[in-house]
Amino acid sequence: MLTEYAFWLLSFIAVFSGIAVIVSKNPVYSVLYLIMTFFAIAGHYFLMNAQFLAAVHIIVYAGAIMVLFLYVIMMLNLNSIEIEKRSSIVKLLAVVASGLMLVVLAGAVPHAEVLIQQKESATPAGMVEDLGIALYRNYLLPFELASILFLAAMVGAVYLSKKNLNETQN
Amino acid sequence: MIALAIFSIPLLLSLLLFNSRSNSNKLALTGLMTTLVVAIVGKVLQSYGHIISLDVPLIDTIGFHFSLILDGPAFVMVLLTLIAGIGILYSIDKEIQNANRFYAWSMMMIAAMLGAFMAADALMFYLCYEWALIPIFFLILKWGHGEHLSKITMRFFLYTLFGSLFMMLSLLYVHQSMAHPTFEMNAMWEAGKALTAGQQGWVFAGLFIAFAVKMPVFPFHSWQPSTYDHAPIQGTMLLAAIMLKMATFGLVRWALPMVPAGIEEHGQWAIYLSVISVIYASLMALTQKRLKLMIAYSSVAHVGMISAGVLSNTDQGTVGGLFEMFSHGILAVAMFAVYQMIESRVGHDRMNEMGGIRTSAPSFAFLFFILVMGSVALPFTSGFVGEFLLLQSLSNTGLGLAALAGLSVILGAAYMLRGFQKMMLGGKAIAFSALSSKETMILSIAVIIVIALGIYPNILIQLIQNIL
Amino acid sequence: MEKLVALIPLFPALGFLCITFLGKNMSKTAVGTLATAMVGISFVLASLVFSTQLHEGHATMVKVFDWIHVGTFKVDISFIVDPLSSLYILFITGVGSLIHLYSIGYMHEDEGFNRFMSYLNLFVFFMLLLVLGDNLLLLFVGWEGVGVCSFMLIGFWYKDHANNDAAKKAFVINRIGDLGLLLAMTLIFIQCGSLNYNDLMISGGDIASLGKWTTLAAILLFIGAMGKSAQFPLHTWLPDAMAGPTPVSALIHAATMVTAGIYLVARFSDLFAMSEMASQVVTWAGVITAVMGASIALTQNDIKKVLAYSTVSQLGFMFAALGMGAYSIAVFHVVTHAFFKALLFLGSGSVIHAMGGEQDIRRMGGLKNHMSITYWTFLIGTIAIAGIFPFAGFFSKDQILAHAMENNLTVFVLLMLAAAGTAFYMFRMFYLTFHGKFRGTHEQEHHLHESPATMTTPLIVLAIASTIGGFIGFPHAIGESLHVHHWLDHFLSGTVVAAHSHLDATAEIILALVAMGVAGGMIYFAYNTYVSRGINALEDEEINSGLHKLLLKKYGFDELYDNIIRKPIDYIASGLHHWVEDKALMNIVDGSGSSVKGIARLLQGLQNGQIITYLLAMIGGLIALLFLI
Amino acid sequence: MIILLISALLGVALLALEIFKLRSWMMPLMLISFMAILAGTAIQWGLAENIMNQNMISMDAFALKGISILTILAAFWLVTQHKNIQATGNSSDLYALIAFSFCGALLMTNFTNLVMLFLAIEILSIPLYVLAASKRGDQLSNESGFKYFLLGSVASSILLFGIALIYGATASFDLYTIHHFMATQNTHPWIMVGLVMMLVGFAFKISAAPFHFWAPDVYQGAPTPITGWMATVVKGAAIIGMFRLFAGAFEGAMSTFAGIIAIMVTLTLIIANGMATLQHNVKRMLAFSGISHAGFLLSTLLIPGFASQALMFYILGYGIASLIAFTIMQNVGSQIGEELHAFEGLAKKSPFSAAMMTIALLSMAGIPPLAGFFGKYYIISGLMGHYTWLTIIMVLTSVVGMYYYLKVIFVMYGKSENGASYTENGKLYPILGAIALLTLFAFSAFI
Amino acid sequence: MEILHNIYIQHYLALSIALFCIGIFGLLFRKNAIIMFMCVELMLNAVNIALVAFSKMHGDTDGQIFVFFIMVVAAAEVAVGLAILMMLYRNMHSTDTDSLNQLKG
Repeated sequence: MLTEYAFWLLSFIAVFSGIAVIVSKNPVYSVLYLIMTFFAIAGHYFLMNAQFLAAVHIIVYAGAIMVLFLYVIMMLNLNSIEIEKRSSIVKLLAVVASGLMLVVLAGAVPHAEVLIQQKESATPAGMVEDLGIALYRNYLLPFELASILFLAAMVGAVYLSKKNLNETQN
Repeated sequence: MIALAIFSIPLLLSLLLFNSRSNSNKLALTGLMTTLVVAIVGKVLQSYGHIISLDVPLIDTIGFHFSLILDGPAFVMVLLTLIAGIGILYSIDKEIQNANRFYAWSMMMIAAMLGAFMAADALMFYLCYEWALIPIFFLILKWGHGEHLSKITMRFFLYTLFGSLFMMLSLLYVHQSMAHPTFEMNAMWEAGKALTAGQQGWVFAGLFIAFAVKMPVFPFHSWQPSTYDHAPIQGTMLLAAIMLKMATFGLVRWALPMVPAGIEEHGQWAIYLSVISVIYASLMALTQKRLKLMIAYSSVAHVGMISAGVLSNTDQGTVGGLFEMFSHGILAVAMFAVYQMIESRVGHDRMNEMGGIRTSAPSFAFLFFILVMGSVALPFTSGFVGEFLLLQSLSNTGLGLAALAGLSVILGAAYMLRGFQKMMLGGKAIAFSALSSKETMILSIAVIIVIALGIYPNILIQLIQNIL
Repeated sequence: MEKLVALIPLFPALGFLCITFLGKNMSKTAVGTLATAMVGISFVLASLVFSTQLHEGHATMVKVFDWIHVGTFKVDISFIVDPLSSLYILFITGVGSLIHLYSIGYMHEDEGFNRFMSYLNLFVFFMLLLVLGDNLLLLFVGWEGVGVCSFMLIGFWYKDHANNDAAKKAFVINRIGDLGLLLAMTLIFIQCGSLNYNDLMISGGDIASLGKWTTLAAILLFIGAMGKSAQFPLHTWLPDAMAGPTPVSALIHAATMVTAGIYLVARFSDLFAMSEMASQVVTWAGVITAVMGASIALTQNDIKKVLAYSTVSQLGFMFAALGMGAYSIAVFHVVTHAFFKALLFLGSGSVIHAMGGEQDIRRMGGLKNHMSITYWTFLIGTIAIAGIFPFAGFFSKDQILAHAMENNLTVFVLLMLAAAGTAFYMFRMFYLTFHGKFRGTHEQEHHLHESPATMTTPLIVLAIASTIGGFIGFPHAIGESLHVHHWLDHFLSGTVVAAHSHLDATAEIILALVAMGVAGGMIYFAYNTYVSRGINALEDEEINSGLHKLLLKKYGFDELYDNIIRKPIDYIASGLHHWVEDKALMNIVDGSGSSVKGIARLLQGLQNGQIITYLLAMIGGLIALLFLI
Repeated sequence: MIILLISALLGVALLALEIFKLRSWMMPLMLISFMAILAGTAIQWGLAENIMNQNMISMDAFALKGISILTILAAFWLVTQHKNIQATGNSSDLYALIAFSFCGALLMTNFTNLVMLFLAIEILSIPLYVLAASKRGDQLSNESGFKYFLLGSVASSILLFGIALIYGATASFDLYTIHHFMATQNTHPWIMVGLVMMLVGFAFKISAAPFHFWAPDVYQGAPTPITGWMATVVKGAAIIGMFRLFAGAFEGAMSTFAGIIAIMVTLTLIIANGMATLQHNVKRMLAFSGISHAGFLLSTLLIPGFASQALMFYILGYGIASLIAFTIMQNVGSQIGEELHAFEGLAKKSPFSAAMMTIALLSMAGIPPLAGFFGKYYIISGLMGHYTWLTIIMVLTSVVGMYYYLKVIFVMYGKSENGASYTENGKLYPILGAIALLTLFAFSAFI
Repeated sequence: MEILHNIYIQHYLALSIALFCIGIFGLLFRKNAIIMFMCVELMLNAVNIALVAFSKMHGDTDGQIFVFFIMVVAAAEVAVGLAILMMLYRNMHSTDTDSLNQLKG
């Protein structure tokens, strides 16, 4: 029962702060609301017995990504720059489009109720050792490739950020 | 192998010409004459049982063969291509810029057309049919004249491409209907005949649109007059004398044997269209004030007749069609050569502003008159044999249709003679220097061919009917 | 002997080639002699052939070479020798060589002499092909060939566009007829499977398999004949064709080419005999033409125009005869007509020659004193055409009238009228030309002279022929006692459908007397008007009477055709050119291009560079796809 | 495996070369690597199909074909663009990024697991976001990089959601498992929605309408060598991946999707060809032309039996022609300009460049006997009889396509002349010439 | 943390869909590039939730592994994206996406 309540509460927080991300005028607030959403999502992971994932989630998202966001916002001094000029027709279209999207996707939710925990696996999934085994055995190749990805992103980010030392302008 | 030689001599020569600097005229002419000799020798050898055709499987999965044959119809068209080609290249009367390229493109076009005529593989035919567009495109673009040249070239190119793509669809439709798809000629014929009449009708529609654009047949002809007008004169000759024959030849070689039932049951509209085209083009020719355009429209009228006669699907139609193709090819070269002679001397081709050329150049007038007579299908000229056979064939479809198409006999006489009268006759004698020996030669040979084939057409007819 | 027939057309052809290619280095005399000789040799050969036919009288085919062999379609260059063709070649070469001879004198001064002679030779060649061909297609070759020669000769003096227009008109109108002939050929081939006379009629009789198409085929053939023989309504070219030199008018537009239509119908008499309706059409076309031609001729003042309408009218007689089934009589009239009409034309040529090119009879008069040979020969021709016994015209015309009386009284009356008119206008012209005072200028008067011997010799020969030519076809009444009646009829019976008059001798004689009486009355009337009272024909602007004007304007056919055919065609053509060719088709072609661009411009609005638009499109696309599933 | 290893290490090695100041070794190293990959493919070809590494990748025939085609294109790109890349002064970074993206492209050909697919797409794309923006001082380049990045990550999200749904339905990321599942059960709503979302993700990558809007902007803004890379290798990799996924794993569900794909193909052909007629910027025109080719590529999914040969052939033919065009485009663009009139009189200034461009354009237009024709031929003949109406649309839009290709040819060979001088990159002669010949006669290669 | 009672897969799916749609809404609604990036993150997290829920449903770890990779990619994307944004800001002095419209037509 407790978990049930927790589910509803966390869901509410996630959705609420998700909307708040969008409607906040100040980007810094948006970032903070987004962090709140992430915490709520981490809670969900916890509920679903994915504790390790929840921890990683907090570390990566709240700890790294959002700090990066915040850092950029601060550096660019974006606190109060934005004045919304979206025409109302675009706003309307945004509402209509996302609303339709919601309706259509909701249609995909099966009517038959499927309990989330259908199978009880022998070893409880979500524990560190299970994940470790899967990651380093079955998913070793993607894991290695992820490093390539990171390397690429790193090179790219550095390239874009460094001063033009030897670039011939134009 | 001789078939391959016929195809490849002009092609290799074209590549050579792109890189040569001098004497391109002689080189090209010699090459074409060699090819002509090779073709004739080949045909003679063939009659003694030598195998001169070629069949090399190129892409097995789709049954594409590099396959050339030299049966009667193909040989006649090859003859036309080479003879007309020689005439066309010989008729060049002034310095051309970048002459070697001009000849190279012309030779490449001739090679492509030879390929189309000799092809015994539908894809090969299609490839050559399209490929021939590229050289003429450059010929018009680089050596043409006039203000809207690029617009006109564009219209020409796109229009003909538009048509021929439908041919590809039709050929593919037949091709995919086979259990073991191949483009080989006889297999395509059989596969086409195996379709239902309705399907054949659609296949024919696709083919006919392609051919109708190229020939051209009303209402697909609107690219033609302006293109003929602005192309360099040799380009116009290549177009009128040989290139449009690919379309009429296509009717004979591909449409008729492949989809006879489609034509019979669902293709009569094409005959009607062709007949309309005959009359329409004749009327248009009647309104023209310029010689070149008049010749252009008269060409449309003739081709409409070929199309109508051939589609009536009788022996006379097929043979007459091929005969008329040959005859019209020769006449077209000669008529445009006449245009060139007049234009280069008078400076324009507005018929109303000329007159009395006969007084200054009687022998020119004489030769021109015979050509005019050939063009209006006077008996004992080659034009008559072809048109009569076509008309004979067409009246199998309907005597009324034949009567309508026959109106071109009257209208043709009207506009041709009017043009002749305005330019050649009358009291006003404009200055007109006598023909050079080269010009006389071109016209005389054309006249001799026209009359010889009129008096003894059987030589060509037997060739056409020779199925080897 | 029949094998020689292949040579007959060859000689004129050789003549043509020689003069065309070698004539530059030859003197005029040499050219003239050569041309005449070539036709003369043909005449000799034709006489030989004819004489064999006199004995044997059946058809022989002489094949020269294969011509067009396509599937079942087989046509050869092959000649037929039978009474009809041998008769035709005889008078073609005969009259032809005389006219060649005449031309040497007549055209001597002309710079285009060589050209003229070569064309004449070419014409004879094609004319011989026309009558000798053993199939319709070869006939058609000659048919069109003579048309072209006619075109070249009418427009011989090409520097004057009036001549060229006349030539063009002749050619184009002829082509209308030719189309009929072409279609007839295709129809006959489709139905009967052959174009050879032999298969169709002589030995095969395949013509019968035309079935329900018989009438159509006959009428199509007749349309061909109409064009060539200037029958109503395709007659308008012939008077204009007088623009050519006079020997041309004599040879082509009187004696030979225009009678090709009669040859055609006579050749296909089997076919026409099968179709009552077609025969009616032929008859009535002939009658209308006869009457119309005669009536127009009454008012014409150009000496050659009068003769031209007279020709039209006489051709009408012949077709009327054909329509009534009197095929051999029509051919008879062709022959006699060839003689006297050639004579008249050549005579008029002699007159024109003397007058220095003047052709208006109102400017002539009293010429008989200056040129007696011309006068007398012309008189013989005039009497012959008027139908006075025993000159040639009498016999042939009389038999046509006899047939008409037997068959259809209306036709008879109309033909009688035409015959009366003929007598009047011929003598009107004759008197105005040769009698009375000279009405031309002084210079012309001084210039007057008799023509040279090359011109008068043919006149004399033709005058003799016109006098006795009629004897080959005595009617019953006269010939019975001599056992030579209807000789021609018998001669031709193997070829054309024979049709004897069943009038008895008395009736024939009465008819002949009546006809002669009418003619005589008319001659007197003309004499009275133009000689006794010395009245000259009215100048154009003096004419008040409506009918007279109408006749002078030839019933306005030229204007009518101009308005109902030429102008509408021009109008339609230029309309099509403007609206369809330049506007509609161009707009469709170019418009399809710009409509592609137009559609693209609409789409270009979406490609506005705004990320939001792209995002919306993406999400919208996703939603749409989800809906589609 | 060795193939992937080479490609993955190539980028690292390039970075190392920069450290040791051995820039001049980069291009040879890359070429050698490409050759090695080709050699590896050839060796692998001889072996039987083997699935490696816990069902993550499979070097089957399709994959090997894809790898070799992409490698050929990449090598060709390298030799034609080397000089331009060098001229930027940042060749090490750019080459490293190219190498990473090439690694991603290769992964797109042989994945057998959705995880691999996802990583491949990202490894392919993330360097590209940077590359598109790599002209750092240029606002257009910045804009193009940003647009590509933002829209690209949205597309990735959509793709991921699709993957999640499919995982939900099939309980696996393994393509073989998914294939078995779909063969029996393909109307599950999660699968339906998931497939549509994956389709959208891929449609974005190959720029099929209506998910193509980014392409012209990005192609135009990005430096021309990068545009060439995106238009050929990247697009080829994306469609190969898509084909592998949809024609392989999702085969069972394709019947439901055929209609949608046909509509997308139609829209793509019409929009791309129509828009291209309006362009004055040749680079942008080539971008639209690239979109229209994406329509053809996409339509291979409709061919019964999924003609992978047609696809491969088309990619190769289009890729080579397109690279030739972009090379000439780059030469002209950097010296005179990218607008249409910059090409005026090119035939006189440099007949070779003009001829190469003409051959490339005609091949793209599908004029026989160039390779582009055969590419179109295989597709159309495959569709004929099943999607006849689509072939007619293809034919009609090809005519429109011909129009704008011809426009360039007209300008090059026409009579007007802009005064600008032009020197051609002489070293390209043999390479371009040889490749153009390949384009001409390639048609027997891959059959 | 044990068994989730009365919570069905569609609950989590609904949550995931809701967050996904919120992300889309935000993308369309806002034009500040930073906020749009955040919305993309939101969408990625929506996917994560769905994956974890399915993983739980199926009782295997694949889904969770996938989430790891998504996180990796998200981090990489953010790094690159922000770098592009910084550069853009250096050149244009704005993060307003509407001003990015030089490339069009």
